[in-house]
Amino acid sequence: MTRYSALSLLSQGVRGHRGWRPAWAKTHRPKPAYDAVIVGGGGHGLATAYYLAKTHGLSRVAVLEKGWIGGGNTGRNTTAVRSNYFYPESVALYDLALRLYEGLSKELNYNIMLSQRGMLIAAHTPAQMEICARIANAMQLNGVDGHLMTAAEAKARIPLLNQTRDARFALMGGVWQGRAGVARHDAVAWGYARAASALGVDIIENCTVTGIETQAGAVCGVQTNLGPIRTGRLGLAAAGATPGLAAMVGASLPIHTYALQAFVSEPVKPMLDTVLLYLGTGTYVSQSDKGELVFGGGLDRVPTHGQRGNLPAQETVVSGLLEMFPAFAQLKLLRQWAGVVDVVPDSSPVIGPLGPKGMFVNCGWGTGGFKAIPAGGWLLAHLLATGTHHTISRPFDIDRFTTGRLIDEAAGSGIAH
Amino acid sequence: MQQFPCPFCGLREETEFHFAAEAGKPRPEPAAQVSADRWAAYLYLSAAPKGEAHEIWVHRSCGEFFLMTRNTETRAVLATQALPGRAGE
Amino acid sequence: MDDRIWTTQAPTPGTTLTLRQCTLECLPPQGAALMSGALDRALACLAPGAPLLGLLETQPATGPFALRIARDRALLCTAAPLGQQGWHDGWALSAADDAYVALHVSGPAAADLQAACMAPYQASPSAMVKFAGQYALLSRSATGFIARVEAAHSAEIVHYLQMVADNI
Amino acid sequence: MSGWRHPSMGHMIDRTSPISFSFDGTPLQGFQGDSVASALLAAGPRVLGRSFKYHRPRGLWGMAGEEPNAIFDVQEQGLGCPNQRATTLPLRAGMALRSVNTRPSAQGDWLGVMDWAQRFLPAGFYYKTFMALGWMRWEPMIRRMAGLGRLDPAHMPAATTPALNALCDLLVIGAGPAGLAAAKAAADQGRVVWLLDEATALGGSLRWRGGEINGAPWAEFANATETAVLQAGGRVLTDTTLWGAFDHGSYAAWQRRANAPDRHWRLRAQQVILAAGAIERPMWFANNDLPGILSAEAALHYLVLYGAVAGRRILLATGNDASYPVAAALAQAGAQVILADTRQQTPPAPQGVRHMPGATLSRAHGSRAVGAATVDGHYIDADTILVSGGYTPSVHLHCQAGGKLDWAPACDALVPRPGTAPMATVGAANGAFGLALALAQGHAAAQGAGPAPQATAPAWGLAAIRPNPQLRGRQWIDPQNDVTLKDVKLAAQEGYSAVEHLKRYTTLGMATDQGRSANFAGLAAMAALTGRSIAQTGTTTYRPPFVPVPLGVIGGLRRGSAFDPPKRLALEPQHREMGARLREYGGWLRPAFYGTDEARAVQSEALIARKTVGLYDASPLGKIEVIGPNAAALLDFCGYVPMSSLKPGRARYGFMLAESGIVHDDGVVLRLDTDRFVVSASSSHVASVRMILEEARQDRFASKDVFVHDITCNWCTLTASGPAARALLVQAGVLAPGSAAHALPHMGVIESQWQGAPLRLARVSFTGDCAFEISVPLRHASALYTALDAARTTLGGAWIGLEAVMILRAEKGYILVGKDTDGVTMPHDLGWSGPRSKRQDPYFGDRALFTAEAQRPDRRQLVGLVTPQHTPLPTGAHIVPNSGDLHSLGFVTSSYYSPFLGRPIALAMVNGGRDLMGETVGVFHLGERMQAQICAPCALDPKGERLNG
Repeated sequence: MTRYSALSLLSQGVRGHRGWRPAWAKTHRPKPAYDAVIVGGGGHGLATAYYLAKTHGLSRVAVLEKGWIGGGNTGRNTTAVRSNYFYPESVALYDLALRLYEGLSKELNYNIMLSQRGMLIAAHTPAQMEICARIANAMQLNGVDGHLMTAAEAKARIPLLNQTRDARFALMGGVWQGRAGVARHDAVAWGYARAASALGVDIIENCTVTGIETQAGAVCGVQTNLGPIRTGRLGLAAAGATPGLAAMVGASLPIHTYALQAFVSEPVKPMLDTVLLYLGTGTYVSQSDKGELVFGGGLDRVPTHGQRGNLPAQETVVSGLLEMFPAFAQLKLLRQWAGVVDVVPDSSPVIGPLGPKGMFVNCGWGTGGFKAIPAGGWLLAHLLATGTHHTISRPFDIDRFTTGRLIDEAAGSGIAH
Repeated sequence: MQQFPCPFCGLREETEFHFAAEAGKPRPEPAAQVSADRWAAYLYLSAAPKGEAHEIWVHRSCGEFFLMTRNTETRAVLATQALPGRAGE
Repeated sequence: MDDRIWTTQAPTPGTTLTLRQCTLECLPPQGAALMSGALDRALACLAPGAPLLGLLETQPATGPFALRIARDRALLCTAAPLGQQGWHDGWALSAADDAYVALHVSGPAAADLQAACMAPYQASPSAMVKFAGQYALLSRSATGFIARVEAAHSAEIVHYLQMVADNI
Repeated sequence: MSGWRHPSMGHMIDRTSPISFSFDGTPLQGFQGDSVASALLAAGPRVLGRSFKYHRPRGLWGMAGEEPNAIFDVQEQGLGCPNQRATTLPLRAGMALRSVNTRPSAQGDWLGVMDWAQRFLPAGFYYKTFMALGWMRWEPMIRRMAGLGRLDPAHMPAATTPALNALCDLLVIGAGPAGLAAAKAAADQGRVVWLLDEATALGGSLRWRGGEINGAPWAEFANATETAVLQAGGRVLTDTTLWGAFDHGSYAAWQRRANAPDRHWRLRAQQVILAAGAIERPMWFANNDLPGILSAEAALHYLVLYGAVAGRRILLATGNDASYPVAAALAQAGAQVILADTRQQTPPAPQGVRHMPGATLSRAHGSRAVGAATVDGHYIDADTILVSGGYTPSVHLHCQAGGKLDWAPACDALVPRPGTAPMATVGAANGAFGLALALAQGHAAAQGAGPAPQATAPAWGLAAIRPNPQLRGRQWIDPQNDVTLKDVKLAAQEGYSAVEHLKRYTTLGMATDQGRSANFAGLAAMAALTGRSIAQTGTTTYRPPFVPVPLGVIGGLRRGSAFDPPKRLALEPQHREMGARLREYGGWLRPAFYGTDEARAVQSEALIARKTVGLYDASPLGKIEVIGPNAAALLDFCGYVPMSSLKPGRARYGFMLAESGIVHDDGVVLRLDTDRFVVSASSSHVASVRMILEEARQDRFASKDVFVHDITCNWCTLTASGPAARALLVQAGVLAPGSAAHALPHMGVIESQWQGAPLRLARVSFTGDCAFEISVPLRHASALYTALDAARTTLGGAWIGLEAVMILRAEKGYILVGKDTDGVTMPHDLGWSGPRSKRQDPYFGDRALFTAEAQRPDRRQLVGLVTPQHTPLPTGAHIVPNSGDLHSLGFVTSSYYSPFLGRPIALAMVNGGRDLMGETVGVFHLGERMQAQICAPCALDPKGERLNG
């Protein structure tokens, strides 16, 4: 693997860039057997493979991706990373992810462009401010940087916010996390793929799993369009496709799938330096390094597996954005897309064993999977390697739906993920 | 903008509807005899099929709950049907 | 804290607003009741001969009529409040005389205002639709359309209709 | 400066109305009717902007939405608007155009030095560097360099775009020859046709290419079509872009109107015909990005419509017949034209044109603009190069609607596969190049009667033209985003060969022209590099919007109070008159307090309510009637506290749970009669409570025997609370002393009359004092207000806002669902465990109250807090151990200063709180730890003596 650096870029520049190798090796035919097989070549699956190889020393690992890597929700989100959560279990999970993100560019030798520009959850009523105080305190108690921001502080930081007296929602302040921010989503997938590939992981694109083989209640392999693969350890990290995979072994998940749209405006010079979520409108927005506004809001309310958005949600999100920033009405919508998100009743992920022995899932991230990629991969790798939960993933086991110990952030904080 | 056929009102736009549940899940009773697993399956587990799905929806305009069969991928509506005993009213 | 200014006001019953290319009349309150169950029997008892109207059907110029909401529910509109609330062996009645405000839009731009507030439905047994983002009962008059909107929404819906008329 | 204005051509412009404008500070002149692009072409400079990465000079390329380069920040009447595309912007007097991405101007951009470093800045270079000091160190510099135009912070465009819904029999997208033929065929049969076109006039390419239809000038056919469409009740919308195809046959269009606000159309149609035409491809040769290189089709467009001639010494490089009329027209207009065609077999050369068959353009020369070219090794002097690399059908909407594409070698393009989308594609959009073919396809798709309109123009011949990897020099694929053929090669070499990877890695096709100038070449190059066909390589997914659409158009009128509008009280004018400050509570706009000094007003109102009487507007309280023989059974199933045992004329407090056992709502149920109840849902839960009742009614009960009526909006409810409440009602004439109503006990309900109005009185209390809820139909609200207010004045009572009510209920330990409870709170956490332990019958949420989690003794439970301090504890503070390790044990949910008790009061949810009575705990807020003692939630009158007044 050619090391990426300013120096290598210079030397390759002189040589016409002929020396760059493929970022990850293309495996067109899977081997007959692997120590572990991961279904889903998104961020979570690739990170799982990387940590299996890197941390747990497994050398024969395959990632099976039915399309092209990073093409699902990893490449279809608004790239926010944050750990401004309420419950200690959530904070432990998402702050693990954020801490891993903080060192990821160097670890992978791939610039994921982590921009910790801070995020504000903005409140508009005394009741919302009280909830923000509850969250800020929870974050501080959990050892995460949370700050209760006043209206004046928020207005100084985001001067373009609607401050007219006929604004639908007056700004009262909110919760601020300075370490939150955005990262380049594709780079996360590619970076993990490149690093995993360098450690010998096989990344097999255009490979669809058509069946899961079991023997005596344990996983023994998968059937794919490229033939059978033997393995005793199977990790599912396939977001909205997970229920279909689970159904192959007769298992069910507490998942409904919805389309979540994201939007991009034409690029303009820098004018918004933070990530902002407005509780009143439900719209969130940041400005990319390229200058485009990247924004989104609520789900399209019809359960679906189709990666398409519809007008009602678009109109709501866009009108919400303009209500927050009237000056943005100068801009045009350039692109729009939708991802299929796997929504769980308590809006927390499902991580842990499912169905036959040796099979583990990492799914149910809903609208917030991108920010958790390093942790999701790290924890699934731990499960696959050791067969047991890490303490951070234990609360997210599917058994919580039986015990009733849900981790309902939206319910606990009044704020959705 | 999707359109769904309410069994009583006819075709209406998606904004008038609300997804209620996957169909075919009778409520387990009495509570004292329902195991935790059975309750969890009733309350939380779903098939979320890619393709044909049988669901209960409500048309909020008229308040009618009804059965709808759709393809969750193509979004084609395949059939709708009033709840048993409702259609004749 | 900064409280916002709320300038929109509910329309006064019986008044008419002149908008661009149309007029918006807030009809004076009369009688209305939610009626459920055996609608034919209820109508025969309360307002014999009154028609049961679906979406955007024309209201009679005089006399009672009912706007159908659901398979088994309708809003009976009468000249004056009825009484007779409660259970009547097969049907139920609740006074809703003031629950809805009737907004009558007429004039050349009425069709455009309608198009700006609701989907272009051709016909439906139920008169209840999403109108300007809220649920409302839609019927037709000789000169335009009538939207019965929940009283609490009337201020903002009138404001919305004004905005549409100004920009149509 | 090579463009010039022809003395007579250009029917769009009015030469008697010159218009002044400026570009990068230089004053220029155009005419009324010009587009910004045509005015600049005829009069202006060639370098109109700079590219994104290398700051290479950029000039005008196209004529519509495919334009990647001519983009400006436009100042008009003191307000700016960024990223306006010259090709689609009408010229207006006084416009000040500022090039984007340039310092200080397009002509003299000092960041042009970036081009010298280009070899070190290939595709995706940023993924390989900027890691050493952390990305944040470099990001501000990168961000400043990126971005196109500048937002004007002072410019806040008003919300003026209504969204209009419409339905028609046939929607025709595009009014070129194919679209016109389709519209006419359908309208002639009486079908309601909507004919849409992006341009300001009908005709599509006929407008500049001309032609005869049925032996007469094409305009006659266009006029006849318009007449037929209008006569059949259809509409013709020009300046209207259909930008999105969505599910179930719905479409969105953006209509631009002169001197009137834009419109947003949501359209549905029985049948849809796509006739969106085709877009000319660029050609790939060294320095193909230089200003002065234009699309040949665009050059003809500017010449015919605006009299704007692209140059004087023109090289036209092509591989298809469509360029021949272009060469002919330009030569006729007086330009010197050389026509280089890659084919040996070509149509005859037009008169006055130097013809070079079998000749390939390999390089353009010039520093900031074209000065010459190399064709087959010959140096050719030219101030302008027009190119035609073929045509790409505009299949976007077909693909947005789910349609698939097939490779059609005859037209060298991907064309719609019939039957894969709910629309028919005709004409050039279908790869049918040539007038006669377009007319025939349009006519057939609309099931036209009789023969199709006739034309003599034949189909075009064409040769495939591709980027040539062997050619020396840089060939631009995406001119705005600075993606060259080398970048595509690098992407392939590094494994980013899937089209989506190519797009994302190189940013190819992600510019504001949405890939119109770039995608085909990128695709073709990747196909060649990987040894696959174009069909195998595939395309990126087509999604709305078809062109960039102003956010204001999509956002519509839903701004200010029209965004998620709150409900309004009938007595709002009276409350305002009394100085109420209005705030939103549970979706309703309600008085928060009366006066200007919030802290003082709230305390004073709460105190008066305890000492004499407080009046508040409780109209938002839900009134859901449940009627019928099955009513009690329905309420028993849906509620936690059984209501079947309630006696008529009485009320009972209860909860409604979610099936997960969580408290969804609380409130009082009134039983008016054996088979008639009223559920007083809390204001924000009326709709959801009604749905829970409806679902159970329809799914579980004989739905003919119980009905649910939400008549919340019918009633005005005013609540009088306090020791003088009964006196107030007597004084107002609502209660007659000695009457049954006067003797109404706590939790009693009675229906009666007041001044001829139906009146409902309920003795229910949210304050712990003797309280009456007085309800009348809205039309009597004002009279009730007047009567009560007069009595209030006499008795020294006060109108109290919701903030004071919050204090009163918190003094009693009464909860507010959603504030004191959250998404894990069960009724036994609030001390209501009776039904859970006693009920055997099924009820909503029953089983969930017995999960392992629900049975844990250390669940968060409702408690009160006493603080030694004088100031209330902060709501949102967490309960922590009194000393030692900091971790959360719960949180403060409600906290106020009680003026009546003269001390702060608070409610909290605390882990195992009921077992901690009397214990001291820590209270953590924003880094500070205070102390408090856990106590019962009720701080006032625990025995409830005040309820009796």
